[in-house]
Amino acid sequence: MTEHKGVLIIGEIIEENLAAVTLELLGCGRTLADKLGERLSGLLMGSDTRPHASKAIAYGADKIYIMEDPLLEDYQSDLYLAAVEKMVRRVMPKIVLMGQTPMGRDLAPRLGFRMHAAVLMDCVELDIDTQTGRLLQVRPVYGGNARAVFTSETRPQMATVRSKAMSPLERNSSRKGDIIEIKPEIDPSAMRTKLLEKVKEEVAGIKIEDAAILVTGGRGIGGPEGFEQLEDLAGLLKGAVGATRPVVDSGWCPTSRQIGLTGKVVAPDLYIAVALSGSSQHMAGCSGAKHIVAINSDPQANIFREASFGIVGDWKKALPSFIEKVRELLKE
Amino acid sequence: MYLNLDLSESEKMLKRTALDFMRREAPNETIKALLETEIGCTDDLWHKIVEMGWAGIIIPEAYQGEGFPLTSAGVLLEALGSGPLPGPYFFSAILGSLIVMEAGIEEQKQEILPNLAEGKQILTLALTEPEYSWESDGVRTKAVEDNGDFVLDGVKLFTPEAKTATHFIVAARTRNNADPVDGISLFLVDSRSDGLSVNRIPGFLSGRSFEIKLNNVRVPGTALIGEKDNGWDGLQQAITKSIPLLCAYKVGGSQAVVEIALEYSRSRVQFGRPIGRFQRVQDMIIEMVNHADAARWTTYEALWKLDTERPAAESIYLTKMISSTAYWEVCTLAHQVISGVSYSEEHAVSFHTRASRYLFHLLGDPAYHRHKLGQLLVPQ
Amino acid sequence: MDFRLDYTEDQEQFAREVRAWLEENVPEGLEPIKDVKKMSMEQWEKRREFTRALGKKGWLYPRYPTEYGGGGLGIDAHFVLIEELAKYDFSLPPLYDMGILCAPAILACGTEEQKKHHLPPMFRGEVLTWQLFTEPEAGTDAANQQTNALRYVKEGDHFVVNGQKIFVGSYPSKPEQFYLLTRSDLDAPRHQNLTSFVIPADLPGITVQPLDLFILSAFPATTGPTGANIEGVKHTVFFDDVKVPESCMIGKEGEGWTVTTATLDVEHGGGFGGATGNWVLEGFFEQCRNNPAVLKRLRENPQLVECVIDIYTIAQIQRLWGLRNASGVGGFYAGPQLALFLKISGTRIAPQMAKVLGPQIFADEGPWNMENSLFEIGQRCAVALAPGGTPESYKINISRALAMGR
Amino acid sequence: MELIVCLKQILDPEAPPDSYTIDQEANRIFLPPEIAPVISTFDETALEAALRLKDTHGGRITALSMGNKFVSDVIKKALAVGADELILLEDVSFEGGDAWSTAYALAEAIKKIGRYDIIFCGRQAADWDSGLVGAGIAELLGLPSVTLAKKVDITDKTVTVERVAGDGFEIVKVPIPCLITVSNELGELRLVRLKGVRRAEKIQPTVWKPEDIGADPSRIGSRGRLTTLHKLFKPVKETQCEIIEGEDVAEAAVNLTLRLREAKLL
Repeated sequence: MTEHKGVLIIGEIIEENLAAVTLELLGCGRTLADKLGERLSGLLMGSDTRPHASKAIAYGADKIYIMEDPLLEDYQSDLYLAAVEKMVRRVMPKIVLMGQTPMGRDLAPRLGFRMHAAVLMDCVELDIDTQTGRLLQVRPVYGGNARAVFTSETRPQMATVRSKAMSPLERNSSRKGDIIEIKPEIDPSAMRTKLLEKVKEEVAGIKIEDAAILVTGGRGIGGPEGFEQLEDLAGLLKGAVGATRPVVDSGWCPTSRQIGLTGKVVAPDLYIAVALSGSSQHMAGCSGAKHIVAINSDPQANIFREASFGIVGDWKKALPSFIEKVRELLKE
Repeated sequence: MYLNLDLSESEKMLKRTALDFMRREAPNETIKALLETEIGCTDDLWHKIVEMGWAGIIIPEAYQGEGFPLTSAGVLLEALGSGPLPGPYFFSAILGSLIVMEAGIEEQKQEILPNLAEGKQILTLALTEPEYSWESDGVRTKAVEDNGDFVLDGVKLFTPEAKTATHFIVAARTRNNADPVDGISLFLVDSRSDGLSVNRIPGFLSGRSFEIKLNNVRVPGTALIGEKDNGWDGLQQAITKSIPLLCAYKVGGSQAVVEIALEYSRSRVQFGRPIGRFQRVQDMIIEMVNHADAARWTTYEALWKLDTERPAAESIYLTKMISSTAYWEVCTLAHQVISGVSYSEEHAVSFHTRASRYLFHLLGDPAYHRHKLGQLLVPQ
Repeated sequence: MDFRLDYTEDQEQFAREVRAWLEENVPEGLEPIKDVKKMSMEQWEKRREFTRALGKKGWLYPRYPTEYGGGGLGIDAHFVLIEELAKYDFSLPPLYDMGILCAPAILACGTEEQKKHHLPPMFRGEVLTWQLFTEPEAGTDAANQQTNALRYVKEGDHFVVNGQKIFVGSYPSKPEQFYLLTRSDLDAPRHQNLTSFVIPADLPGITVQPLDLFILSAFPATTGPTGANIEGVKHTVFFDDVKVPESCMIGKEGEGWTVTTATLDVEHGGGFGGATGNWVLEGFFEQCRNNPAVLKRLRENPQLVECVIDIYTIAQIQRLWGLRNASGVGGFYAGPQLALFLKISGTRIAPQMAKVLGPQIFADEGPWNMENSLFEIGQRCAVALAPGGTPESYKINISRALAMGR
Repeated sequence: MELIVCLKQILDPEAPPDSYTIDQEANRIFLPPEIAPVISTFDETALEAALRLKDTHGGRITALSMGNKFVSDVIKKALAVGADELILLEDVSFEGGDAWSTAYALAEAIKKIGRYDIIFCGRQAADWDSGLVGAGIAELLGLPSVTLAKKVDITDKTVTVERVAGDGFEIVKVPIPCLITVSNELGELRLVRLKGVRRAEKIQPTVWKPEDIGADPSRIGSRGRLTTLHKLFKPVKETQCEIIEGEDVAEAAVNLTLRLREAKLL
């Protein structure tokens, strides 16, 4: 059996451009490939993928395979599974990486079982074990209360990676790499599920996954009215407003704002946590933030163990003067 | 060993779902809002309680109830007490059902009990009068027969949850003679009847207790529950059986307050250390724990005796005495441990303090039951 | 839920076996004695003989592993043994044998070899153990082993121990071994400078002297026969350059506190004392129901009825918590909670009982004493609060178990 | 309608972080005994999805769970809320497996059950948070699948699913028989009513051993693993939180703003 070699990234094109997590995968893939002394390649599917392929090369890929077919424009389990399986059997990579995205959550498990190859989901760290050359895959478990280090017994070693857990390379347009078009030979009859419609939930302002600054409120806010102040602060800082699960369950905020194990994962530069205790389920969604600032009346709240800065006190007294001072500073 | 004081599988399932219900349907914010009303329970919340099957928990299946033993009802009441969930639940689903079951005749059971199980009727007992007494000689309200009907006149005081109840069970005197027990009848009076005036007794700690004035209130003959002139025994049977369930509610309340104090002893830092490290604070919390545990186990034994048809009077007087005192003292001590913030209306301890005072005298205060216990221990 | 204490079929069967065995094996002339002060040396020797017989049968420490000579029995059998032995005023383990404290420490922290060496003789009743914890300076704060504390210095393969322990043991006769807590260097941080030993009682350099305390003998709190600790004369023990072989050390050097806490939880665990009721209190209610003089007083003075109700309330709570602990549903704090409650209630019940029954209760002999000095014994418990740990030490354990401030 | 719902009994994820302890040698995580286990919250949501279909279209629900040391009143909640049957795969040889051993065992059990229109799973187990077993069963049984469902309807032979995706949702059609994994957005599992408590008392679970489902011993439990767990540890938080003080809370907030500006975060 020929030997598995190289690292293969399954890329995603969202709203006509390369998904942020795909760039992050390329960054991480590049490091792993270099440690193995092997090549980094990527796969892009859909229509009009060529411009994205060259961008992927600028972000570190040695080679990009593209599969063009209108049927691949939107993600469909069976067709994507068939296409990716064909590519993986052809390229025989040592490592396959995907984003922990709605596509990744659906495709990676099927691929793993289809190829009887282990997949580790939602990894936050990847490294090569220098003695064995095997991929060390670190992922959070028990709602973030613990972390586990795994290796796979099978080849290829597959993983989905949590967005914002890795960092992309600097864009380098002078990088060289080849783009290879592959005929997808789609068999439409394989398609057992049919996408009828895609419904967008209008979200005012910046999406919480993309915001550099987030202002998140917890149960302590006490009601929907309290969130108006958070909106003011977020507006000032050109950020977005997030919520914990109890807040969403009580109907004070839409589900699209929910951050945590069962909500979205964010890793902003600044995360302002207001009147939330910082349960491990919530931290599973925001522990990637570069800096956390906590405002809570309970000095023992878990959030203070995660924050770099904090005030102990009632948020109703703290927020108004905080907003005023921020407005003042931004004027300068 | 027969001895096994663990909950059964079903009781554990019932406890867990009741606590889930409290988290979902009656968190602190909801309880705070309910305490500000005269009704203590919204229609929506009452329908959810009925949907759970709880309104008919002890009503036999023959009357569309769920037919659970009193101990299971105790597990439920304990969970509701952890809120504490205000409103008519205990007074209608427990005391009301028991009065109909103990005093009512078969037709009345077939008519009223299904209504209670389906939540269509909500009852409350109007027994005590201005000269506050739980004894038969305290019943002065009169009921005069008038060609097939009865006309009621008198004043009932400290009737709980009268605004939410659809019907009052009124104890009235249909005959005067030497033995005060003889001549008392029970009437099911529609709360919208003419001649009734219902006013809430004002006061932060009065809870939702009411004065009911009956002025020439005419009710049909069929409103008479059970036999004329000897409704007192059935009423006492019902009260005795419902007391440990009221105590279970107080046990749930006491335990909730203990847990709030314990949590506070860990998070509140003074003099550089969590206050739970100071022995004076520890002593108070130990006393709270002892109160709650004394109330819990006297209540469970009383319920067990009732469910296994063992003589239970001694246990019932004991647990009412201990539980009413426990709930009162646990709240008082909690205010000492927490002080300041616990006095705000939003703080859960204040919900329990109000409930512990509002329910203190209900079905007999500790001194009343202490006296009855004394009569058992030292035969006169 | 089931509050019944009556025997199941299996327990009934085991009880028959125990009663039959007792008929043959209780030494001739052994009398049930409720008042430990009236224990003659001859009665004491008969009880020692009876202890060895029980030990051989594995019934002295019924729930400990058979591998080391324990009975390997469950709580059901243990309960039957307690009930049947109570008819001879005999408790398990007997005669303030602190094996009940030393054994769990050895099981938890001893080496396999130490377990095989120490446990079988203890479980067979051949060896009685005294616990040497309290020192003139270290009372409730058992970790605060100060100045004339028992100190040891390591010399080669053995230790040399000096210092004094007080309030030790109970019976006039000396035990075969001591279980002691000693301190290494004086200034190491608290809890890290202690080491535990189990040593033969007759090592050269050890002297034991009785302490004459006015409570010559105290009655087990209000727990009646099910209380494990019948008190007697207390002692003080002096150590002068006593050579202790390294093999006597339980656990590693400096780990004395972990070994001790394994013990304190048992001693302060309170077990399920009081679960089976309490014959001092039953005697009291008997008097209230049937003694005409007492009845007359109760009818004339309602205040005395209040005393009866107070005693009744305390007795019920004590009984119910005992059942709760026996049924294992009480949580970690339940043991020390009950132990504390038993102690404190003694002080509350004593004056109430005195008001109702009158001064005869203090007479322990002659025509005046009531129900062969039953109540005189009851009064002693109110005074002897310290044995088995002061109330304050129990509060510390309860607070720790409930994680107050943690 | 023949519905199967896969459930897993796990340590309570809502337990306070400090109550978790990890045994480094055995790579196992523990909670104190008095904290009872729970059914994984996502599996409860899958059960709710099945119950809603049964409410509207009628049919039978079989709850299926693999595990050990089942706590009866925890796992029998499935019966109490309306499942018609509860099948437990309980045997020491099932222990120590990963998603591959679990998916294989559940797939073999489903084959033995025989009749199914829709198999429901949670989007992931709330303890190991992988979300592999649902897709695994679908692959092993050759079934189409839709993941992250937040609404499920059926019209004659096809199922219409609203699936969580990016900032909105997709409407997907899939024929039966199929497998659907359900996300928390679908809503909380209904509460157990008293009638349900009675029902759970009456129905006893069926327990199957590996041989009952003809499972190949080399593919279940630890022998069936494709992944190796090397290390389990609590993430250590190095951050030292700098508490900003002030005369009162308002002033502390102002000082905080200045401190953030100084740290170039504002």
